[in-house]
Amino acid sequence: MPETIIESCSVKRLDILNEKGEADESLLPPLSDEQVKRLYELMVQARTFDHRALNLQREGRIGTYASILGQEASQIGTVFAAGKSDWVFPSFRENGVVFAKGQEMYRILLYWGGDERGLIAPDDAHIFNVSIPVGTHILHAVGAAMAMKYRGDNAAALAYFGDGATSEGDFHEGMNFAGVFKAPVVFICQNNQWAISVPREKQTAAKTLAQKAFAYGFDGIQVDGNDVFAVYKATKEALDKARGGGGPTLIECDTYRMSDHTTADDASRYRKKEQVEAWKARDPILRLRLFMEKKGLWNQEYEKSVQTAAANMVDEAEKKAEAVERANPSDMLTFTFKTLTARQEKQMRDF
Amino acid sequence: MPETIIESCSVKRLDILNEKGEADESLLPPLSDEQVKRLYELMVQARTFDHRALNLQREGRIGTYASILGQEASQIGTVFAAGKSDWVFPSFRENGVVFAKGQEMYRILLYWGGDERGLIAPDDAHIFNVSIPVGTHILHAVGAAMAMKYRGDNAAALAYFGDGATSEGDFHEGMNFAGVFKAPVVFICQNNQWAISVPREKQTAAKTLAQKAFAYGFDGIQVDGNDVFAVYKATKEALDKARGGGGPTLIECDTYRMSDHTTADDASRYRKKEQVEAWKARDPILRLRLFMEKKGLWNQEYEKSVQTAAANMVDEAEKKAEAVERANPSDMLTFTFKTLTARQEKQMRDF
Amino acid sequence: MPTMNMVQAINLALKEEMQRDKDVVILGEDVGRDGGVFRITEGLFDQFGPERVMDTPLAESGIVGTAIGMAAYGLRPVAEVQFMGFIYPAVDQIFNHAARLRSRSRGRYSASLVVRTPYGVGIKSPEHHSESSEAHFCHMPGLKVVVPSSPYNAKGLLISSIRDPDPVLFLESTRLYRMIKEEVPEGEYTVPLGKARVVQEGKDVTIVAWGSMLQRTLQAVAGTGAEVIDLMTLNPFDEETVYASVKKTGRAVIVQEAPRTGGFGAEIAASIAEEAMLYLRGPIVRVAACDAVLPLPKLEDYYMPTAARIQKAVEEVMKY
Amino acid sequence: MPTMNMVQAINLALKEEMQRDKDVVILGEDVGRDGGVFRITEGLFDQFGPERVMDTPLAESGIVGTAIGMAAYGLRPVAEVQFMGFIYPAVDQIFNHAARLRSRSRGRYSASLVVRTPYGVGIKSPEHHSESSEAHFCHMPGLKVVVPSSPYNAKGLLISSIRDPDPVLFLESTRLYRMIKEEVPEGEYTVPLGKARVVQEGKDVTIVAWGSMLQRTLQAVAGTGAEVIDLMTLNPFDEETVYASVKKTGRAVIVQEAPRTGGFGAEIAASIAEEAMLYLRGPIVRVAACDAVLPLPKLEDYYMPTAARIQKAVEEVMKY
Ligand SMILES: Cc1ncc(C[n+]2csc(CCOP(=O)(O)OP(=O)(O)O)c2C)c(N)n1
Ligand SMILES: Cc1ncc(C[n+]2csc(CCOP(=O)(O)OP(=O)(O)O)c2C)c(N)n1
Ligand SMILES: [Mg+2]
Ligand SMILES: [Mg+2]
Repeated sequence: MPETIIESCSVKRLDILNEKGEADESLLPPLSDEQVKRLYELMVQARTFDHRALNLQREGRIGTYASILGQEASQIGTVFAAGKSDWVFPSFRENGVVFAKGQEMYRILLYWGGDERGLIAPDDAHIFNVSIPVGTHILHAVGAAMAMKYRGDNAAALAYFGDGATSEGDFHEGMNFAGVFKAPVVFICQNNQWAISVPREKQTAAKTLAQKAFAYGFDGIQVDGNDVFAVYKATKEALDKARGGGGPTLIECDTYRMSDHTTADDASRYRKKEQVEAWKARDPILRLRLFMEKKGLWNQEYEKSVQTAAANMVDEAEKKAEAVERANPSDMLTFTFKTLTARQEKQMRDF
Repeated sequence: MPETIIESCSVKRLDILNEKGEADESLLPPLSDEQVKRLYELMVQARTFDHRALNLQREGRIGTYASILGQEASQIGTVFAAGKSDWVFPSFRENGVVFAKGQEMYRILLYWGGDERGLIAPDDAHIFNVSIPVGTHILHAVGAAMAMKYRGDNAAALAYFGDGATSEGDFHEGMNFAGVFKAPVVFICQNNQWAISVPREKQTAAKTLAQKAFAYGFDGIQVDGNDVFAVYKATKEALDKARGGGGPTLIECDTYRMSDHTTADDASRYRKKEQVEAWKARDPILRLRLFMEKKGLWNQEYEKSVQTAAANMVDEAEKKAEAVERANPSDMLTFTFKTLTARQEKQMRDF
Repeated sequence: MPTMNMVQAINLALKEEMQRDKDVVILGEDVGRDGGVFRITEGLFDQFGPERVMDTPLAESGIVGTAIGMAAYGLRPVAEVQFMGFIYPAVDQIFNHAARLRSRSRGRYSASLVVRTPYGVGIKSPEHHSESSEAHFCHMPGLKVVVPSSPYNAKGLLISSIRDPDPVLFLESTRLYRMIKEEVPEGEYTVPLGKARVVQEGKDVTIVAWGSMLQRTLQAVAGTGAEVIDLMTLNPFDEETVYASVKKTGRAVIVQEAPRTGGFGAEIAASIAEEAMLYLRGPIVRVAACDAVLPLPKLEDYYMPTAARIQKAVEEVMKY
Repeated sequence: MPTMNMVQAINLALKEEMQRDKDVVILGEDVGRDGGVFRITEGLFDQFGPERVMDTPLAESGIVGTAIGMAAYGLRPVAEVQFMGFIYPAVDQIFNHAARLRSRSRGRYSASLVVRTPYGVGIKSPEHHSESSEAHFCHMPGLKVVVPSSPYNAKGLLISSIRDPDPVLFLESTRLYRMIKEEVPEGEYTVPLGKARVVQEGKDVTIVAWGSMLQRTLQAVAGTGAEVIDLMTLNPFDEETVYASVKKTGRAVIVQEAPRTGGFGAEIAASIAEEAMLYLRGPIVRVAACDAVLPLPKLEDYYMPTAARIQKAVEEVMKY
């Protein structure tokens, strides 16, 4: 009985659209021109929002903010593949995801402005609270997916997190529960190469994050996270598989955090300009534009209209957010329990 | 740019000694006859101790006890490969491991009898406290290994845990730290197929536990956990690699818990006799005996001498344990901090 | 009316709530075929199947974290943590998420779930199997903490907890599991959360206790003029009942199983010292475990409050 | 003597201890090249290298758990948890292992390590970045809890904590980090653990505070007859100093940043009500945050105790 091989796995990577805007037609997902345009417009809107939020923070009109610059394809491509009944479980950096899933933009600004009302999502949008404690919400996504399965709903959960989150115990426990209960959940790991100042290679000795799925008995795949077609295709297939009872999938979106970690961070302390420059060339919006231009779906005035529409949308959101009257201090007591305790009623008088 | 394979892994299994006592000579580790006998004697002593402890519990002379019956090869084979300077980090089921590493047997009885003094290990034995919270001590082993590396000591740490422990967040965080810091640690997972009433296949959807190492960028291997030669060989190689700066290894010992989970458990509620019977045939001690018989290392009177020696050893331990005078109640205060707090001094008067 | 012990009463509450409401599901380690290490979920796996009585992998944060997701989706999960000494890995999910979900989303979501766990010294179990850590959880707004002291209130309180719109930590004393039998009605009844009960009336001294310490207190002061209050819910606790009694007796003793410093008894004492001070004749005395790491079984009897120490405390306050 | 803020003082303490003792190592998230999100470890990575200033993966239980292993092996790790709101995943390692290691092994092993973490409201940071959860950790025998209130005692207390043979949780108020500058000696000095200091002498009322609340208290009662005590160490706290003052003033107010119910102020009040009751003229009043989930920045000023509420509490006790 010599040494025998009893199990093996291989990790796939999917690339469809390159930096020059050239696509591998054989892999291109079946998207109508309208859908492609919609993807482009959502990505532009997400970036426009992000840019504005950074300015508002500088002006002191909102608090610390986490930019999504460079991750638009990973965020919009994944959520675009989701159906209405699917749920998203965002981390703090999913501004593009929650907006594309139906969260009102002004509420996203409210949240970063330090107001809980920014987390109130529309009833039918199926957006869970943003989670700040890294990795913890992965378990909520898995639990919700288990509930979907229990109820026989035709829905799946998308859990969003970063490369750093894969080091947390909750990532492990969530992935393992998902595998054991074959929960309809898709794990979207936006590997933006950094966890604040810690580079991807110091986060784990594994060559890829996708391969971590093998430890839980289901598939993991790495996609070019700046390639919206690859991101969309992988997510669509994973969601269909999940809803069909095929269990979970881990998707590693290979992307890059172009900004500082948050407005409270200074990335120049720990990473080289060269690296950032190199990734500029891989911009997710630029390459989609080049692709659309080739297909005759993009021209200057289309660009102008898209930019103006996005700017107006963000203007609206900003106005609406600033128009919201200050919250009542007593709200913090009112919403702690369903009903106030005797002690809390006394404390109400302090306001 | 079609789909590409960017990483792959395969999981090896090592079998050397089969149930008939036949060994694959090409894989047999270089052990002297004396060493083979020593392995056998240690396994018999471990089983004799285990048997006695179960009786003492039945007679109410010690508390709840966790039996190692069936896991003797996994416990003795691994620790036999360890050097004096190597540290072991045991879970609650490592009675064989800690005894073979140098813990006085009577202390093991003291511990199960509910006396902290049972955890005092000899200075040079390098045995860490038994850990009851499942999986938590994996991190201590990794931290100690990081310290060994920092100090440049020629030593490694062995972390012992079960199949169930692989589901805990601390297992994940420990494995990941070990990979990132290339810590000199060997992870010994005794997969005894059960975590109390939860069977291995419900613990994780992964086909093997060994493959989980791939998620952390280092090697995992499965060995026949009832084959003391395979267990020893894999551990020896992993320890040499660790001390040589090669980083961690995960070893899955494929074995079986022949007894109830503990004396507080009734396994007949959740598992079939047939399964237990099937594993009886794979007994780790029996097959080593058959091997030794073929080699002329075993005969009836040798067996008798080994059994008597083991019985005497356990008699001694039992006498010594029962002779230990009752601990002073104030010990619980004395050892909480290095020095008593003012409040604790007051509380001393309550005794 | 059938008489039963606390194990049977809790099992009955779970069974009846699961029959009543398909959204009630159970998850935890060994809660399925094995029926739980204390047999609390005995028979439920066979009756309701693996979809509603889920044996989970060995991961406490995973158990509570997935339960939060289930609750957010609309289920009413009852999660079991096998022993309170193993609840710590789930503290992050309980504190940072379960307790905050409603507030963070301004009512949009809530985590109406129950986390059940056996607690306390007294069955000579191994290390980490005897904790009484209730105080940690009473300092987390948004989380309710319930501790039954008898089979009857255990059933009624658990039903209330399962139906409560907010997360509830439900603590079950292992010492009480099989100690007391009493009449427990079949079928639905509830014992309200947030209300204490006066178990023994008296004029001399108010003794506040909960869970495992109630029985011990009753043994210690049976037939005396002590008034004994069983809090039952620790957070929010029934201030009115406590203050009313202290104002009547002018003396207060608090009995807790946990180590003295920072235990929940401190909150009761501090509240009395703030709200009923002018009625007090003398010191408020706490009877508690000593400030030591919880010992292994050989010393555990010296660790926790005894009837003698409760009596001593009463004598002390009666001096005033 | 150089004047510095708390960030500089803590950084200096770390640097000097690392120079003194090769066994002192630092680990945590972003403590290396980045120097920590508050720059506490600035410059240490360059001076001592990656072997002694370790950027870890993003895992709090991993950080504290490996630190325990290092300590057991003989090192003196100083672990950083980036914010107190993220310490909960490490609670199991702190409670079940760090605090118990000495007792479980009857002195054979011990976990002499420091867990540093920034705490408290006041820098308008996002959710989970403003907790003040000290009370949980003061109810764990075997663990010491230290909270400096100024640069000078921050340095002296941290040096004592690093050299202490037992595990220490070291809490740093983010509001204080850059608020106060004072003279801090270069070189070695220690401030003993377990000792409080009387910051303002007075005869009228004893006010007990710690960490971030000390400054606020001093502002509130400057120039009055209030005696202000800075606990500095919460567990074990300096009972003698507190009781002596209360016996002198006959009145007590406790100020804590955390929510009222179950906070550490309850332990102080309960201890006074037990040990100094007969000297009290009236109620012991606690000034604390309300029993609400910690709000986002827009409401945080309404949440925590204000100077006005501290003054109101003093007026109240002065009625007696
Ligand atoms: C449990 C926990 N620990 C620490 C932090 C502080 N923190 C916020 S974001 C972050 C890095 C996250 O990195 P990653 O998961 O890659 O997500 P990214 O920020 O890159 O999107 C850290 C350490 C936190 N929010 N939660
Ligand atoms: C954190 C934690 N949760 C639960 C328990 C209760 N418990 C003790 S042993 C055990 C099963 C362990 O299974 P495994 O890891 O396979 O080890 P084995 O008992 O089979 O040796 C459980 C759930 C515990 N000790 N620690
Ligand atoms: Mg990242
Ligand atoms: Mg097992």
